[in-house]
Amino acid sequence: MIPVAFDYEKVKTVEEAIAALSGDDLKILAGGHSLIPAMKLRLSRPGKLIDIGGITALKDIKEEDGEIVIGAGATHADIMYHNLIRTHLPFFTEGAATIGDMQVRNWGTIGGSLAHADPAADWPAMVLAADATIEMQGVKGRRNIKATEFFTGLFATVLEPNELITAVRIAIPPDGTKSTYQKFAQPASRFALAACAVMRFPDGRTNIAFTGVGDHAFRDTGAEQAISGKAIDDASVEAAMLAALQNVDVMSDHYASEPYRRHLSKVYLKKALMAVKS
Amino acid sequence: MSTRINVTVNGLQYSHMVEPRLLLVNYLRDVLRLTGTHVGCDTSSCGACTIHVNGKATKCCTLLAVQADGCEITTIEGLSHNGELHPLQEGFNECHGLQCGFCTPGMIMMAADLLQHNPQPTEESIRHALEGNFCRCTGYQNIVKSVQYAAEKMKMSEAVH
Amino acid sequence: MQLAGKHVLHAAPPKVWATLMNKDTLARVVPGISHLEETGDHTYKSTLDIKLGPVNGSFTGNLQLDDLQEPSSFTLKGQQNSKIGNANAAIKINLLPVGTNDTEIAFEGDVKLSGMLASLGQRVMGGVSNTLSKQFFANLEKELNNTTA
Amino acid sequence: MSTNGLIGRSVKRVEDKRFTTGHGNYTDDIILPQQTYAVFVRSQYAHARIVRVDTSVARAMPGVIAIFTGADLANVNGVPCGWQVNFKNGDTMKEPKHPLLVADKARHVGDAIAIVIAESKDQATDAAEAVEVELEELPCVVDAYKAVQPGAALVHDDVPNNKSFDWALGNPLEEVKEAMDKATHVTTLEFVNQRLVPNAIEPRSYNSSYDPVSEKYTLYTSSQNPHLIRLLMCAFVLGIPEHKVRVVSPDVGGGFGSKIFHYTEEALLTWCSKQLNRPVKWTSERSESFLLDAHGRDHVTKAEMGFDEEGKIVALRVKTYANLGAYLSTFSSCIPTYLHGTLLQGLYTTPKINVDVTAVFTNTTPVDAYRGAGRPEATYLLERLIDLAALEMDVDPADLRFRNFIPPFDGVQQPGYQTQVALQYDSGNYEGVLKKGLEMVNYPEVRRAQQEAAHNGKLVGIGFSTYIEACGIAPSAVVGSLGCRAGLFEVGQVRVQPTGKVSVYTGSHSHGQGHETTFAQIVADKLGINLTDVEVVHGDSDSVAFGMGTYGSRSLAVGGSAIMKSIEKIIEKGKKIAAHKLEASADDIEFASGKFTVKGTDRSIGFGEIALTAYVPHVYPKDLEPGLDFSSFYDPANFTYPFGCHIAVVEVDKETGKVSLKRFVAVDDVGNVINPMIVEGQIHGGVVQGIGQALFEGAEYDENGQLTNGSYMDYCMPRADDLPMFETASQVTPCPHNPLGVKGAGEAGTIGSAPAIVNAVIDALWSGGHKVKDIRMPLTSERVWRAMNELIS
Repeated sequence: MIPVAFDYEKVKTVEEAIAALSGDDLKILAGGHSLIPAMKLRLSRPGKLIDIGGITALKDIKEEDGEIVIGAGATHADIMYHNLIRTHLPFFTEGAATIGDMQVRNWGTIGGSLAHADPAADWPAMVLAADATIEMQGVKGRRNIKATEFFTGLFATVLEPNELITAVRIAIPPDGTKSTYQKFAQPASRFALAACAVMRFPDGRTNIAFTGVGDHAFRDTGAEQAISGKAIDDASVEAAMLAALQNVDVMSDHYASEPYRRHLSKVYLKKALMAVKS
Repeated sequence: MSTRINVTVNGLQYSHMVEPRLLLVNYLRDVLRLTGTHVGCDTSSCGACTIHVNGKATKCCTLLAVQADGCEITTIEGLSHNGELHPLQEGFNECHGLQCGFCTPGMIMMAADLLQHNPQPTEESIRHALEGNFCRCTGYQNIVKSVQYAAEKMKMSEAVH
Repeated sequence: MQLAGKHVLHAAPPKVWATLMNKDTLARVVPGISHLEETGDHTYKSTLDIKLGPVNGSFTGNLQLDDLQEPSSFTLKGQQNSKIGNANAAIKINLLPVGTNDTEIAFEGDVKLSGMLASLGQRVMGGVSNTLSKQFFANLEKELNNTTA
Repeated sequence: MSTNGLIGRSVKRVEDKRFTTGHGNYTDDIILPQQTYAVFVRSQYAHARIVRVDTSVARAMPGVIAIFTGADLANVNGVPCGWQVNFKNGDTMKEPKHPLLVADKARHVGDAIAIVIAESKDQATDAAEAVEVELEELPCVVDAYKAVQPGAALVHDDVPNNKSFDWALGNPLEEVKEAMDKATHVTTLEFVNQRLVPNAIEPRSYNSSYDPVSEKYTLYTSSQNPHLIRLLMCAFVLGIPEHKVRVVSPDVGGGFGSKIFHYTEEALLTWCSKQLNRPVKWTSERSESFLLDAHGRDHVTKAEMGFDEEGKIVALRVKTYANLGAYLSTFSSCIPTYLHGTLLQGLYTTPKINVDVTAVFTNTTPVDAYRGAGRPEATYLLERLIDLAALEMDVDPADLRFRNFIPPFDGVQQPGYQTQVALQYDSGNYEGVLKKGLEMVNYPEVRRAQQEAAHNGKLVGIGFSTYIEACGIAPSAVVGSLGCRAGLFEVGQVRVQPTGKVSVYTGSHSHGQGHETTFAQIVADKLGINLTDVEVVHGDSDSVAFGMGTYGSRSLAVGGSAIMKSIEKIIEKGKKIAAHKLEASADDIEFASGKFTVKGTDRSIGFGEIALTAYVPHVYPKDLEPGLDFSSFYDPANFTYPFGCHIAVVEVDKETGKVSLKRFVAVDDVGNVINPMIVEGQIHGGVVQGIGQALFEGAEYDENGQLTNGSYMDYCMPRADDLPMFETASQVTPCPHNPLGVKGAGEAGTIGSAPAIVNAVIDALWSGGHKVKDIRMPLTSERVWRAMNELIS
């Protein structure tokens, strides 16, 4: 498998990257673990790659002004092994371990995953449930956008062609916050067939996000309203399951038809809610 | 448009002009003629091409050679030192952890990465760590045992030193 | 791959019909069209550039509007070839008046995929068709609004 | 005969070091001087007329050396089928040409339209993309049953109804019907034994070169049987003299049947290498492997099993539609017939059996032997039926088997067992393996736990499979009478070097089975020498006299026996040399522990000295030739018949339908065991391929003949974390008719395991009140969920 020939530029800073991002036939190469397979199969044929893998500034994971800041270039493994994450966002640790396999986790980056916006990728659900902010930088400067506004469709985000994600910012959850990522994996690819991320705050506010279900990951406000502020018990979980997936076009493939995927999603919502029950 | 890369592979330094589209696995196999690293699929699934790049297990069919510029690479050929087999290489022989041998280099390189992070893995964590490596011959049972053997052996040699 | 769906547009069927039967508006409505050339009655040579995430494919082939029952139904047929696989579609489109000034468009049909698209694209093809049909209706809506204005 | 105890020991494999250190030598590792690289242009459609192939742009691209299309090969034969099966009415099977490149129409997705050869693989890939192909898509057929219905599209214009042949075996249908009518219970099952993709992890690879001076070809091929490839390619396809062709199968990364066959690319690359006078190499991409490596299984079957009031089977009737794909692959015709119909006796005393098979062309990848080949289909059918019958009749499934087992027989004191479907079993103790399996699994405890689980709203199930297979694929006379176009013997040469070191040349290629160890164990044991003094050579037609390859668990039973024959000749000659040196009669010489001794004396001479004498015959009998080197052809008297009992315990998640395999117990009787470690490894691997069929794998075609799960992103391969540790044990009932008493272990695991898993899932569902007869394999969570919910509501 050999990609179509292309030009290549390795950049060392975000500024260099933005400067290089002119012209429309180019792609940003981060970890490359979504892009390179597509290029090998010649499904993707960019004329030029801008390799941002060498921008060390993007790899940081740190605490800053009450927020956890995960550099876009942090790999799934970096996040999985990071103590700050384990302490404040344990479901990121748990969820990162379900992405691809160890070799993929060593290269794939959170920024790459979010920008790629695969409908069954894991990070989108987690960052949605964490109510994260996506930080982007482009020729027009820096902008922040809520994760809830970021995903717009199948492989589609608000990211402009000449922009790159620089970080994911998450307000440090108050003590007593519980979170989980529950995933039913497609047995071959191990992408989510249906997965549910939940973050429940001590005051009972509950963020619920799904991936693998529709053509992009989403927060399920119906389910959130049904359970937020209520004790998690059989009745409230039942109500959340009933309220979930309203107005969602549920995907279908040969591992899960639409009705089965809808059912699975609700089962995984239940599992997730039971996991954050105090 | 070729680009120059400088890499260290199994302790030796190399410098080559390569096309950006050259995959790292093809650089290792066809340019350096290190053919112990194999290609078993085209979707980054099977793990036969697993090597270490800067100490981390990597599917080098999903990396461009240019991305590895400046990196330190270890392949299966570089795992043993001074003619002494790595405990995993010994373990795979002791526990019949291989049959056709095609997946074996990738399997061993992945297991080596695991043992660096987790010197005393449980059966479950070994199986989880090897989820990205396919073996069609062994049914994995003896591979798991081979990794356990190596972990045990490494622990004992730690104790001696 | 089976396709089916419905969408209500704020325009009466004759106006929707006219928009779809016009070469220039059709070119703006069908997602990804970069080139459309009339080769016969409601028969076109087309180039479509489809970009979805990592996948970008340039499709060339024919588009055809067939079985015309003005203003209530027609069949959109297309044979589109690309280096990553071919797509062959036949989609029956029904225009049903709703109220006095609305139209419900219902479509139903089959898209046959071959090559890489068929063997590797299954996981996302449902989403792709969904996305493309959404785009189609969004474009159509925009087009209808423009002509109103 | 002499023994030093090596036989029966878990000797560590001698081949491992090269593989664990990265020094294996697979075909794709080889780059020859002046190497060129080939890439194919393939059909995207399952069925299409080739309107136009324009190579002009591609030819002008950098590095391109040549492009050939079907038109260039109009006078070259296609690849042959090695096994002729006749219609019930005696007509010869329909065997359309399988061309190296198609010129008129493509008959499955992936059919090769052109080959592009360039200086580098990059250049060949770029140029292949630039070849313009215009295809006119034609209606296609995918399903075997639909393909024989009137009005179905024809894969080959000259094959009516797409029928390659029809075939029947067993008792006359009237007799079976009569017996079935008298049955007090009949269990009927209509099911699909789904199509599998073999997926050896090494993709197929070939590298062919031609030397214009010697006029000799060399083909490196990732094949299970280099000699057979040479024979078929020379005699049937290219018409080149066999002695001018060397075929080498170096290290081969797994086969599982898929590398037995003579593929078009082997012959085409060989042909191209002469056109270009340069070596040509092609390695399959995985996405090509999915479309091109012969698939396995794909039967649509209806079967009925009748029982009397005591639960004894009175009749079995089977009707199968076997999908052969678009062309006849090398052994495709014998798989659904002689390797399937003949196994329908199973372990049971069923008095009346009739099997009817219709073999059908479709616009899909050719189907041929995949691990087990026909026998998994037969076993699946029988073992599903008997477990289902037990549920339906409310009888314990183990008990129902005990009522029907053929009683034990050793094939020596008691004769072999003559089945209703042509075979004579060699030796067996069928109740023994089930008894042992029940003990290991602790059957009463599992049933108790099942009830407790059901009480708590959980679904636990236990499933059985007691299987038999026919392997050690040989007797030339038998296979010849059944239509095999080749002999199925094996060759083993034992060459004692002057220093007493031994080289063994075998026609049984090793690609994971560990022959380099097992065969060396036999030789070292029998000659009383060290294992390190024996080297096993295989896989090179210039080194090894001849061979029929490795498949059908035949290597040890047939290849090992050929080596045994040569060892006997070595010892016999050694005795004559020893007799001369010790001044005794050869009849008085005994050979034991590496020494030739005059009976009843302490006068002896070592093996090494005899070897040296044979090559330095200064003092030597006049009537004896120098040298100590014998070659033998071994053609056994019968197949061998391993058998066993596999038991699965599963838990089914009620909410999602997900099946978890909790335990897997395998008791296998493969006859005598040379290396228990290797046998156990074969069982493990085999079992997982069966589990793969039951739970994970299956080629999915859409109605247009597109393989919709043609990559590892969609075709689910079993992984390390999908599986539990297996509990294995062995029973030994030696084979009475070969010198080693061995039966073969390569396929047993695959043949036995799949029905045990499916039976366990069905059992689990019944325990929850879901009286489901069948769930189509693979048992994906959705299928199980649907089975539970559609029947419950």
